[in-house]
Amino acid sequence: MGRYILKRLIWMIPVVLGVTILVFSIMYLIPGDPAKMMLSPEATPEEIAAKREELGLNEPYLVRLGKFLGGIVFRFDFGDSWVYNQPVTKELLNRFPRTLTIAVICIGLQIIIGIPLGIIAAVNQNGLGDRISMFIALFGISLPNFWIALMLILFFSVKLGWLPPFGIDGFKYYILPCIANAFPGIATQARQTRSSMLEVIRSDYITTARAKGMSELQILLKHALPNALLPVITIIGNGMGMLLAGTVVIESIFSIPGIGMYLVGGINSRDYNIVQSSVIFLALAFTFIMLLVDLAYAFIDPRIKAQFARKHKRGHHA
Amino acid sequence: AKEVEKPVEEPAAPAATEAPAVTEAPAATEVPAATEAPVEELALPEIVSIAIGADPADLAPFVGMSMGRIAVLKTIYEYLIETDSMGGAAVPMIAKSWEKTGDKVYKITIFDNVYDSAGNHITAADVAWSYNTAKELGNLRPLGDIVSISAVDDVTVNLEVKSNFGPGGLEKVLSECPIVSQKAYEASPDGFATKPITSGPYLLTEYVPGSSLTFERREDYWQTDPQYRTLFSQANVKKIVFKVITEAAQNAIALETGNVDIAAGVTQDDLARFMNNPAFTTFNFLDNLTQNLQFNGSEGHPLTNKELRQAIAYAIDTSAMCEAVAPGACTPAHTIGNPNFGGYLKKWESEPYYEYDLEKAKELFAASGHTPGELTFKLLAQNDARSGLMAQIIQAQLGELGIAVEISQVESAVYNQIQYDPTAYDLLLAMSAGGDFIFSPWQLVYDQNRYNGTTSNFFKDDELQSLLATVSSLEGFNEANVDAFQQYQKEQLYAYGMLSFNSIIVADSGVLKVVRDTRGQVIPGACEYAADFNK
Amino acid sequence: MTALVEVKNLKKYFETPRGMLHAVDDVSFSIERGKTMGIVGESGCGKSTLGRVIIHLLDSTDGQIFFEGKDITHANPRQLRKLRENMKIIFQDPYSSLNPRLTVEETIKEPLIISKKYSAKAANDEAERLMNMVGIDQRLRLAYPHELDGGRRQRVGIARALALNPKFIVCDEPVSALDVSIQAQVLNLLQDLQDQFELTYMFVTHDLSVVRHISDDICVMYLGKLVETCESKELFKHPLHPYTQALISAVPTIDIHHKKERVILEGEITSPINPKPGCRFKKRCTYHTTQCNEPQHLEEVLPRHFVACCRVREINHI
Amino acid sequence: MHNSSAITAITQKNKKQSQFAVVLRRLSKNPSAIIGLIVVCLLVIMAIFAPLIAPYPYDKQNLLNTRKPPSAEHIMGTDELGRDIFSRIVYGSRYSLSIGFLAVLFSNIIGMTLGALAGYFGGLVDDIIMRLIDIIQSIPGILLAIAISVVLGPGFINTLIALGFGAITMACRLMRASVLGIRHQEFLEAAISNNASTFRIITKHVIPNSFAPVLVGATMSIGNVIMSAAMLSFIGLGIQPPTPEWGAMISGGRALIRSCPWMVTFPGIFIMLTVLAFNMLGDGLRDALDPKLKK
Amino acid sequence: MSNNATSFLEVKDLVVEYTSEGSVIHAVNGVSFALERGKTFGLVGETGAGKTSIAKAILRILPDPPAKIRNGQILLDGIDLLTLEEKDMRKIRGRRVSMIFQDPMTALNPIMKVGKQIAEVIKLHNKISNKQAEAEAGKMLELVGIPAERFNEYPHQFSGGMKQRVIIAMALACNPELLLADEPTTALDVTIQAQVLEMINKLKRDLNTSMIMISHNLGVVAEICDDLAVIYAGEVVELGSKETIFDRAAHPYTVGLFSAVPTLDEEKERLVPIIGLPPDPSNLPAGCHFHPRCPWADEACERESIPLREIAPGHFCRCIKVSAQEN
Ligand SMILES: Nc1ncnc2c1ncn2[C@@H]1O[C@H](COP(=O)(O)OP(=O)(O)OP(=O)(O)O)[C@@H](O)[C@H]1O
Ligand SMILES: Nc1ncnc2c1ncn2[C@@H]1O[C@H](COP(=O)(O)OP(=O)(O)OP(=O)(O)O)[C@@H](O)[C@H]1O
Ligand SMILES: [Mg+2]
Ligand SMILES: [Mg+2]
Repeated sequence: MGRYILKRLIWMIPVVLGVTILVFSIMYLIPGDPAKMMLSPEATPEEIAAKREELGLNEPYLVRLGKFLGGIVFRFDFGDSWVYNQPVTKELLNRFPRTLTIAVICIGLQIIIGIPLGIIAAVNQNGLGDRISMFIALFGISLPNFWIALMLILFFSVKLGWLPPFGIDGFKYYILPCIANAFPGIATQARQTRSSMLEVIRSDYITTARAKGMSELQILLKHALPNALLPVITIIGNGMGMLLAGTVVIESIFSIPGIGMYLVGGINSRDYNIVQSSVIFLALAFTFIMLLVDLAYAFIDPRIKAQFARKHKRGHHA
Repeated sequence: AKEVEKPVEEPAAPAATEAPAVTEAPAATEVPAATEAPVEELALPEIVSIAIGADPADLAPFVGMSMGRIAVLKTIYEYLIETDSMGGAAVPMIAKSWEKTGDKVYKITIFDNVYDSAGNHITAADVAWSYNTAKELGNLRPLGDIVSISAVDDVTVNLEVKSNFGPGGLEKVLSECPIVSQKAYEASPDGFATKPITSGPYLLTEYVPGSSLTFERREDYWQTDPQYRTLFSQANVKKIVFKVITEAAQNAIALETGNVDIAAGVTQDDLARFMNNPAFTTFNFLDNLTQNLQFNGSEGHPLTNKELRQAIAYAIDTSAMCEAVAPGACTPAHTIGNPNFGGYLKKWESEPYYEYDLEKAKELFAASGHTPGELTFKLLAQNDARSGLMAQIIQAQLGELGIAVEISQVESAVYNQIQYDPTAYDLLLAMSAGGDFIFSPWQLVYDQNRYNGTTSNFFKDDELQSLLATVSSLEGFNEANVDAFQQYQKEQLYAYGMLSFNSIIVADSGVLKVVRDTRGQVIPGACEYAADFNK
Repeated sequence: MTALVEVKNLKKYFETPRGMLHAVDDVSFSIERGKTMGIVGESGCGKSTLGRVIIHLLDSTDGQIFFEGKDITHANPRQLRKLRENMKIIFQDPYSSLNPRLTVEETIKEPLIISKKYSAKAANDEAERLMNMVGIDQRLRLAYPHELDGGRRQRVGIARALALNPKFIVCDEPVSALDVSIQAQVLNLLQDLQDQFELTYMFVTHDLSVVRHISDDICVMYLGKLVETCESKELFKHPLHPYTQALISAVPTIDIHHKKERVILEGEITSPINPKPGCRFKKRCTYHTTQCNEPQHLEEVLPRHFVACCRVREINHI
Repeated sequence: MHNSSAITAITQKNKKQSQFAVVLRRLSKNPSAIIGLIVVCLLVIMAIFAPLIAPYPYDKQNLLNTRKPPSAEHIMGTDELGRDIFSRIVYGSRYSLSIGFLAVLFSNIIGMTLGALAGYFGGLVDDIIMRLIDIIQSIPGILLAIAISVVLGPGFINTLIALGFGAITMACRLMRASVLGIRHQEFLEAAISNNASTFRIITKHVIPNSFAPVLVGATMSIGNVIMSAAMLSFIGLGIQPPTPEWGAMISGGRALIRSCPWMVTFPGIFIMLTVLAFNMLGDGLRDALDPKLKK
Repeated sequence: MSNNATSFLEVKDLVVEYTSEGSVIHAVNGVSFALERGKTFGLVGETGAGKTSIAKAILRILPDPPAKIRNGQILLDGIDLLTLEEKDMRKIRGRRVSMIFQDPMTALNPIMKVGKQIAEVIKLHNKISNKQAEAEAGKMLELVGIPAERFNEYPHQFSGGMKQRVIIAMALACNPELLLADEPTTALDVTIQAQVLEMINKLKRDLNTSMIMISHNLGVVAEICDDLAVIYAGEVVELGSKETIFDRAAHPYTVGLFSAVPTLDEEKERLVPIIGLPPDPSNLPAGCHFHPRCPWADEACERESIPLREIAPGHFCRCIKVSAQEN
């Protein structure tokens, strides 16, 4: 198992490197001059040129890429933000926990709401429970998240005054953004759970369990659910990407200084280091979560675990 | 519902031409309504929260301007002087007085009791150092005009500049650079980026990047002389919290939920509700932004034809546009620049300025030698909602003339880049701001010295340039010259001023008066609060 | 008369995470024109792999394959094209062996079209002839596989294999998935076709009754190895290898009056991955001694009766 | 062979029709899929006949009649420029649907090809393609969209590409999984043994049989893309005005969500309807195409 | 059918239908048979004949929907299982009646330890601790010839034959009175099949369990059963003791079956297949369901449904062409 994890971690290198080069090239190609963005509109061409020189923007593509990669690899230094005039890494570490918190809470919501919805639907296939749960689920993916966010704010903050409408200053502040952001995830989760549950319910070992004399509830909890969870876990991993992307919008609506806002701000001001490093950070987080998902998968499914173990053994032979 | 119509900043008459050669600290600028020092500490309101539209990001003193920094800098830093209204006279801050001592040479005397919050004595040496550092970093544009600046003694600084200043030029230089203690700055691990130490009346106690800034009133503020306590040295509230709100619709919500007390970014549509709500007061200010339409004047371009430009201007209904894009917070412009700029002439408003007249537009269009359907123009605009609306109105109205318009809305980084590319647009929807005097937005568009010998929109007109040189010089800045320039630019119409906007600030009704700096940003310490505010 | 198909020391190893899987290991035999060679053995012993290697669906690892006396082991693509017109395969699973998106006619016509030997019209006529030959109604020309029952599907598979008049057909358990009543129909069809066109079959199955019924000669495989081969009648009369004996005795018989002696195999099945040299059956063999750890070779124990067992003579008192 | 009357009668029928008919028959038994299908059809009809349905031109401004709530003349009210929202929505269906449809088409063609190659060839090809997909997936979709629309500039086609790009990964993964599922089916071997070329095998045997899940995924992606278009407009990118794309309408009006709720609500409802309909259809298709239900 | 009043299990007029895409599939059409204690009853028939449906109906584990038991009685020691409360039925499942499933590959929960799966049923029906249940389960594993050390392994670590043994162990764990074995060896290789059959036989003898053995393999039935019924299209077409049917098969379908299979014992130059195909269960032919494939059929066979007749003592046949004297 350890070897497998190691191998997966090593596989992350080409992916993250690819992401780095890709995002670097995107920023290189994007029109918009960071020097101009930094200086006031009255700046003269000479001043702009001087700034470009200072920022190292006049060097050729490969030299810049090389320096950037070198910085990351040798010093774990993503460079300084031009707007914030500070090491990007520091700010990222500041902001990342907020984004991550939102993402994690969203995933939590997704699990504790989406999965039961899916189960209800599957158990009452084609019944009322199914219809209602699936309608809720479909609803969730049919509304833009910013719209949901604004509606939630109007209702819970303005009308009822229960929750703060923006900012980040304690647990209460996470509730609305997380709900707004979790909606599509909940929906996807519910649907996925339903279909994988339906598949499992039809399988032979469920009949076996029934033939043992177990009650439907026991069967559901002990046999059906654990098996149905497998494909559901994959969704959680994939949904992470969507969640992280969704936070860009959510953070801006709720004025949450997370990585999404940082990234969008970075794009707007052409602060290359911010953009590059945020994306790399997100990519790292994403690949890492995917790894965790795979491990969780293995944890639940002995068949997969066995595969890992085998690979492990083979490693010893070799 | 209280509504305070407040074109406060009276346009300074171009009489200001007797520009301050020597400016003793004006005994009484009309400003400080709160000249009497706060009698009792306890009477002050505890806390006021203000919404700002963007994160200042970097609080360091010598960094370039950004949306977020504008909003808070005046609360953080102190400068040599401040201009407390557009085109108005400068008031002393750290500098007690300033005078011209020779050709291109000035002498500035500062107060001898300036201390920052860490107790550092700020001397002339710190002033010179601040200026030199900022100049070297190159982020603060006007400092480029300085040849040298040096301390003479503890309280005197010598300033030498490249050329003699026009109206407001010196003030611009003196009010541009935050003055900080060299010692404190050098001791700071991050160059004041997150924990600035300044001499201002408020002390930054907490900064959550991207979210909020908290300031607390200093008990030991150095400027104890009420006479010198300018707008910017006021401290009418114990604690100020700036909250970053990026989504416009959230401003109203923040006010209604009591999360902020003052917000400037409330959308037009939320405004109506606040006007009808006794719990809030709305303050209506003239802004310093003018929306104008610039024509591409590069050689051989159809828009080098004056009739065509005029035809376009006549075809655009600016009053209707006002109603559509910002009802109640906008007026049709009569030049490029707002009525609150120094030197603006009231009479222009009664002169014709291409008021909507489709017939005339069609005549001129025909005279320009073009036929309907023949022209397709690309209209470049930024990608904010308001620009989008204006662009669409222009598109529709030019459609009436038979000119097809393709709208290209791009994000600001791209806009800033391609704005100076003659192939990027035919029509440019531009926003001009500029300094305190009416000629500064003009300079931004027309000054051919800035843009490789053409106006920013590629026209070449020596007469225009000489008129501009005259009006922006110290000697030439008078009513007659200002008017002459206006008439000339109006006739040539290289750029068409369309709308000037008001900015509307909504505040809790406990905020009695909102005070803003010349860039239109609220100065919370100087605002006036009801006795029971926030109690 | 020379053999139509001959294999010599044929090997096929698969690389798996756990090591080399010896699916077919050193197998030699030959099939004469117009005859049927039955291949029996339990699941996973390499029967299908053997068939696939012979018709070049899989590359062999080692050894030689002759067709009509020519060594075709390393046929180049041009030869392969020709070869594949002469060697066909009929699959076990009538469900997965037909492309569900192609009609009966399209499936049967595919080899004709690919060969470019038929005009569109001629291909239609030929398809009609093939359908008649295998007994599929013309009205089913445009039917899709899912509309057919297993027997008919298998007939479509047979018709496809008969296109272009092949000489040799590998029948990979063509009747295992069919019901007894249908099974007999298909077996009869295969026999009729053989008589009519002098086809040569390699008939892979694990059903001993079927193989006895249809084959002229039989190979018994165990874990990739050929353990016994001889004429069909001979094999059932005198099974010599202990495995063959167990196999034959294990078949439940419908003769309720004569209980026969059962050889129940015990012991675990050797893994086909990196197997040790020596007899692969020894762990389950009641007769095994240390001799069995030596590699076993096919020997002609009785005339034209080959067995790979070092103790075969002792056991059978020959 | 003997014709038993017990055998399901299979009558002569037109080629290709039957499978389609089977799917359609299954669909028709699924009320929510039918509703989805009907709504999609209605939307398409609305898009095609927009000029006949819309009471006003979509860009007809009336600056004297802005921000009017729904009334008899303007059943969904007017926007900031006095344009009829209903007409804009009707015309907008053209852009929103075609953005959704074309972006998904674009992404699915690329994604399917990549997925089919990866699944069919496996090994190094698979590794390279999948790492590429990993890379694309690791970059937040919105950044990709922003980057692409900034690099290419705004505009219909570019927005389309920007939105489609993110959907490639899903199509690719679905296709690959699906191909892996049939990779070892015997009919592929049969094709090889019939001398079919790799190209023929992939186009004639692999893709048609692994297409179903991708198709289902695609119907759902259409909804996602329309939603992402809205998100892109939220950031100020995307389609240029005065094109009445729904996403742009909803995000343009969001500042007026309280004073002029109709400006946001109606396009919102239409986006919701569309996404809902495509998802319902997709769900139904998934069931109808489910091979397990096949006899 | 037996008139024996002392029958342990009696299935009477069982009718099971499935609804699929609007059409009704007549899977089981009035099946009746009886089984004595300690005996093994065989159900033989082709795919889709309705064998599994009968077994699942007895345990009442048919998937509903689509399956519905339309009619009939299933008397276990005189108690009609079909009228029991679900709660009471649960006490019978796994305890008094248990089932071995057709496909060992899928009948075990892939992510649960095999030992646990056996212990589960023991725990369910006995008031004992987990520990005891697990010890019991270990014993059961040993009983079916799997070392108890493998308790903690997962199904994927077992071969097909071993999985089938686990299922058997599970079915026998609570000493059921009735074992429903649904093609327990079909998925297995012959050598393994022999092992499993041997074991079932032995266990049955030792525990004196009654059993219903479902198979389409006549050989398997011959090995194990005492009595058997041949099922065609959801109906019993022939019923009797093993000897009766193997020696004196009467029904044309049964006769056809025997001549269609190749055997190891006799040389057949050519098989005699039953012509045609099994009927579509949603659209059964009128009259005798077998008539379209029957070599003896005439109009009379198409007209009305044919009753099951006793053509010889204990030998029942559903064919009008078969006269009692013939046998
Ligand atoms: N492509 C492959 N990769 C790895 N191993 C394979 C592959 N194909 C077959 N094998 C292995 O080779 C061995 C022989 O397989 P093969 O399919 O030839 O057996 P078989 O005798 O046909 O079995 P069955 O009766 O189940 O069809 C098995 O252990 C199988 O797992
Ligand atoms: N879940 C179901 N839905 C619809 N029809 C079904 C279902 N299960 C079984 N059937 C139908 O009921 C009939 C009887 O099925 P059953 O499984 O009882 O047959 P069987 O004799 O056990 O066949 P096999 O030998 O294949 O196991 C068949 O026609 C089958 O198609
Ligand atoms: Mg095989
Ligand atoms: Mg069955």
